[in-house]
Amino acid sequence: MTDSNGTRREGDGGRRRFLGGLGLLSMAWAGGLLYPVYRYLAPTIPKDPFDAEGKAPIEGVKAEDIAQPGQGRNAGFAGGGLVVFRTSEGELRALSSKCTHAGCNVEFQGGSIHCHCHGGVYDLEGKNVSGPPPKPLTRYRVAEQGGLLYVYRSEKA
Amino acid sequence: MSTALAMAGVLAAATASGGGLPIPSPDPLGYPVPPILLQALSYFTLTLHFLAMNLTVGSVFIYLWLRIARKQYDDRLARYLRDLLPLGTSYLITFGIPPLLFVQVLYGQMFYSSSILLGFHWILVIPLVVFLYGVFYYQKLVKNPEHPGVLLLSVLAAMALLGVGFFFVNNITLSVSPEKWMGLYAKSPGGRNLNMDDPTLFARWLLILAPGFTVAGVAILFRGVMMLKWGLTEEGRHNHRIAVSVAVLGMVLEAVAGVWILSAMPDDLRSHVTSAGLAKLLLGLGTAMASVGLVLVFLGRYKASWAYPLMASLAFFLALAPLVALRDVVRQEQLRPFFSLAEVPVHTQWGMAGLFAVFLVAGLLLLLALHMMVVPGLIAGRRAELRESA
Amino acid sequence: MNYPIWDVGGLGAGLVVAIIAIIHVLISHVAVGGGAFLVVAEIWSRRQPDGQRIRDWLHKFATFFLVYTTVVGATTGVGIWFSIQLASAEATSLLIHQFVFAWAIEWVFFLGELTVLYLYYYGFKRNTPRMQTFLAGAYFVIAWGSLVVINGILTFMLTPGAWTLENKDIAAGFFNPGYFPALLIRTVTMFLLAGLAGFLVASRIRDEEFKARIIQFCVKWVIPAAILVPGLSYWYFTTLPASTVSILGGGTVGVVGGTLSALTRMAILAGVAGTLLVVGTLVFAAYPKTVNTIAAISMLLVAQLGIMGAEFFREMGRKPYVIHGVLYSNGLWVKDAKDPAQLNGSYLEKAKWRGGVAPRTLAHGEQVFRLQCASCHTRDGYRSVVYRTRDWTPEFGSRWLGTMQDMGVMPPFQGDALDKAALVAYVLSLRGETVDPRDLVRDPQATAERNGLDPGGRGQALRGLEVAGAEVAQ
Amino acid sequence: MHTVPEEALKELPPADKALGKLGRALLARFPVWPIVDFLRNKKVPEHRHAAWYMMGGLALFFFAIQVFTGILLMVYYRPAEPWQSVQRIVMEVPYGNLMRSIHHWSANLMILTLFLHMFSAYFMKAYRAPREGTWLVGLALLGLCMAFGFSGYLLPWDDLSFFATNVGLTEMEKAPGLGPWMASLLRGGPTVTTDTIGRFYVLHVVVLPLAVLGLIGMHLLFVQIQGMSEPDSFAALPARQKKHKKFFFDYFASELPVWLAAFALLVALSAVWPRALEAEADPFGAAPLGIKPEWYFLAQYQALKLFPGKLEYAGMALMGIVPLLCALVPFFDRAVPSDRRGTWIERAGVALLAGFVVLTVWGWIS
Repeated sequence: MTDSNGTRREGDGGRRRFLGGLGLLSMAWAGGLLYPVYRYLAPTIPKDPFDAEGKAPIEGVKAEDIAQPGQGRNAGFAGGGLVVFRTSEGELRALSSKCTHAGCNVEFQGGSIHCHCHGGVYDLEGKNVSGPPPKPLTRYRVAEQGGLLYVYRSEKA
Repeated sequence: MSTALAMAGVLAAATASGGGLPIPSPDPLGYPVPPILLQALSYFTLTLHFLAMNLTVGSVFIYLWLRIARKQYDDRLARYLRDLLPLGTSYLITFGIPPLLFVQVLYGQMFYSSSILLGFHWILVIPLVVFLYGVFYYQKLVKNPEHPGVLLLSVLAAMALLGVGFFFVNNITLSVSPEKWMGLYAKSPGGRNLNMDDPTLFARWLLILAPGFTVAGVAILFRGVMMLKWGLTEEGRHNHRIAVSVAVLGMVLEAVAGVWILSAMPDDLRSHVTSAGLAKLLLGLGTAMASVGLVLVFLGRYKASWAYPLMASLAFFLALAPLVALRDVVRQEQLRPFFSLAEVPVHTQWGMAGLFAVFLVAGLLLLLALHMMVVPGLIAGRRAELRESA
Repeated sequence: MNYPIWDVGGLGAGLVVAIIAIIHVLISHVAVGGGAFLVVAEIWSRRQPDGQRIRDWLHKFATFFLVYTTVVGATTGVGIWFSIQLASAEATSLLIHQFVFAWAIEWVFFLGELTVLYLYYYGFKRNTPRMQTFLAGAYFVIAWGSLVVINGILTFMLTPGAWTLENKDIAAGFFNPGYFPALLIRTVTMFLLAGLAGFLVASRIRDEEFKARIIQFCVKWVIPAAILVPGLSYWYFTTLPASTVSILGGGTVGVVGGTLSALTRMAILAGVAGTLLVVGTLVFAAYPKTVNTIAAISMLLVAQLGIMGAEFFREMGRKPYVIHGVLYSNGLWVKDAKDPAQLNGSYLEKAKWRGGVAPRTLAHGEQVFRLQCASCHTRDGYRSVVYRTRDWTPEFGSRWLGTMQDMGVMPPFQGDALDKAALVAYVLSLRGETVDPRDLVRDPQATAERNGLDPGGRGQALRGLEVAGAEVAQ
Repeated sequence: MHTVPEEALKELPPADKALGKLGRALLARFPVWPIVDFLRNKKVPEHRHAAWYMMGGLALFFFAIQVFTGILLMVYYRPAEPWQSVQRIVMEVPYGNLMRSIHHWSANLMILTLFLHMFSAYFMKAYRAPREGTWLVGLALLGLCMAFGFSGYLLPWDDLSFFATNVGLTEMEKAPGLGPWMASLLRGGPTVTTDTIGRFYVLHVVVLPLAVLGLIGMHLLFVQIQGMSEPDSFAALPARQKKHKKFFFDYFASELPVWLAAFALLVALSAVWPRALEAEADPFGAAPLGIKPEWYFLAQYQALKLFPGKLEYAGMALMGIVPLLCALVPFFDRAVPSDRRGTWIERAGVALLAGFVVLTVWGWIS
């Protein structure tokens, strides 16, 4: 490049353009190479936990654990955490245990549901009644079959 | 251990069971045209293959002899032969393809079986040909072809050429001896076999190689004529002397091989060759034309006329062609107990055959036209070069 | 079962074919593409002010080209033919009998190609410029013509299309579904390789300015082709039979597949080779003076790896056939395999090349191995049987042989229970296990109970029995 | 702020362009112009054997690939469940098999190029003063890379790797003196167990990488300081006949295609022959057939087999002496011109190379 020859400098312009093309191409190439790397690192989409009827088993709690009204447990299924409890009327309910404010797991405390992180409180319908939570907890339909508990895909109770 | 066991078992049975020879059945597709056509094509191209092969074999030996003897003009004749070698090799390969194609159509089941039994040596043909072909170009392009190392390579290439011929003779003789197959397969399923116990093997090897000197002699005759026409009388006469000697040498060796092969043949086969009308005719025709060719070479010496070498070439072509056909007649006789061409059904592909004929004629015409346009200029150029150096 | 199987130790006949073919494919493509290169270079050289210099270089290129294409290219072409008749006589015979005149026409092209090349080369300094350009053009057209012909036979093996053994429809077999995409791929590849060969010859030029000009000329031959080949390969892929696609798309091809299907592997290799060629050629374009022989050979190596990969996977897709849907790789006709009586009868009795092996011996097993397996598998080398059966128990082996065709990559086993047993005993003996073929044909459950062993136990039930070398008294 | 040197300003793009501005700003903050200038003037001698200079760069290229794919494999590899996690990489993770195969093949190619690099340096006598340090560091790097191979081989915890490691450690144990102690330290117990994996894992992903990176830094630094070694015949040429190539970018541009070819080779090998995962190691099961160390240990393995019984100590001693002699070569070879043929040093090198190749092939086929 330091040569003073005129024709050579002309060639240098061409060379720059070529280098530019080369740079672009190398980037495209690197992108192509990185695709397998991206796929390797990208999390695989988890399998749909619900079966053909749209229900999934709840892990961490059995029907006998919450046989009495007022009993409740933190549990979960493959799709996320739940708080499962029996109301004082004896109705079985399941709510998402993920607080809508900051994502902490909530706790069933007999008459209401509390989040310890920032003091959010929900009622047993899942409605946010006090504290910072902006939205109610998602409610799931829940069923008991042979001593085991199942949660349904349908989010309406 | 297991292999040894297997061999023992196979060998014992192969020698014991005489009846069921492992001869594959002919291809279910049958012949694409009546076999006589395939045979004719095969004879024609095989004759050309033999001529190119003979030219190469003869040239390489005469080249080596000239290089080592080194007399006046020999250097330039040696260069002429050296330049012929790559060309000869490429045409010997090229004209080798169609006969090999047609023999596979006609006698595939025999030919493939023997090829597999000789597999190792058969595939060895390829690296050998690459080697000798490469050496022929190398010694042409290298700066100092007289360097002992280069000469050694040339000698090795000549040996390789003989080796290739030897493997071909092995394969052809084995393909008509199915009774040996199972034993050889048991001995070496990888194909490290040779058909060494065939009584005619070496005679046939000599028979196909010996005309090499004669064909190369005709090529030298051509050069002599050129020299005479260009006024290099001394060199032309010198070339012609060599041409006559090697041509005679080739024919003498050929005669020896012919007698040898007849005496080595099994009796029934010999009586077939010497008594059956067709075989006798072919043998007589071949011998007669070869004699005519030799006479033409002799008469053409010291004469500045293209007619003699051209007519001699034609005569040797006509001498070789009947012998090639005779070779096939003998093969059919040998195969008679196992197989005959008439058994195979013919599913004709006339369209394809016609297409081939069209392409062949058009191709040959094109090549002829191109030759007529290019070659005279080349010869004139060569003449100018020689004039300068002389 | 018609022909003996060429039993090549640890290499296998298939690999012998592959080694010769790999060399041939590269050089034969250079041979055709080089023709077009000669034409364009002829015309180009006459338009340049220093045409004579370019022509001197072109003469060197032509020498290199002539020697390599004839000595190695043409000879290995014949070599492929020699090797396929050893590796698969049955298939070669079928191809020859069906396409003999196509082959003969190809030979006419070949003869023309060779002769015209000689006229071009030997006349380099004497012929008129127009004559030289015409000869180069004629050479290219004729050489490409030989590809047009041989491509029909090559693609026929993988995609015979509407051709059947009964209709013998030569047009359908020749212009089969894979014909045109393959023809285009090969044609484009030729231009690419001609440019790469140009790099190699140019890298020897001493004068740097001149070298740079030649390199820039060759660059234009490589880049378009390198970009086109992957797309054309996809088109070719769409013409493949469904069973081939499922073999290539499945993960089980070869010993290990995992999540990496043959198709993905092929795509990655093709993509990488194509891209690297473009990148390398751009480097050459940017720094033409630095191109040395090693760099030029490196680019040829990249191309060669790409071609090798493509051919490797194409061959893989042909499993278990040598001619798709017609003939299995070990010489078994599909029509014969459809007849259960034929398929399941005693193999040893009907095999032509059985020799005289005694039934129920290891020799029996070895002969079955040789005639049915050895065309693809070696004992303990390339595609090793010992490795593939490393987890076999005798019972599993016999069972597996009965169902192996369901995998899609293996032909059905020919023979009865006795043949299976002999083969399993032989295969297990290769890794030093002694199994008596007699015991395999008996009920394994009964044998196991008698010996007080677990019938599913790994390799236990048959331990301690002597190998029968001689015929077993019954 | 620092001022940008005059000659740098001349070389930079004009100040009104973005790149020129950036360059000036950076040089003002980081006064590295002497280094840039030094690298700009880096030269590679051009002579018949110049192609061998590429080997070091090629090995570095493979090493970079090793680091990259190694990090990727660590994402899913778990030393507590070695075989299961590798199986997951092979069978479930997208392109996991490809990454693993590339890691495997690149390791092999790296060691191969290192051997070529070492032998080319040996035959070009590049180890001579003042480059003894570069030679010694290079030898250490080769040793560390072989240790990389050995430690990495165990990690998948399949049949082959388990028994190969077992054999290797048993051989090490037989070495007199430190042998038993080192073997048990590496093994973490009397037998190879998953505890051994913990040790090998840490070696493979922390200790060895740090050591290798440090040594590579030294090695490269030495090369930059001392320049490329020149054969004596080249050094003796009059200055006008000495041809050099500028490293940036003339030499680099001619080396790049070689790297591209190396990468293509790597991908082709990985695509055509992906690395197999054998059955999970069964410490109580019989060793599988054909247990052999990786090819770069085969020569040593085969050599040890030549010394049966009590002679084994002699074999061990030989294993120790050969590397030692290699390390000492710069200190006793100094007399003749470096590219004279037929010196005993060269013959010894040829003998070593031939011995290595013969033993490796012998080990391979036996």
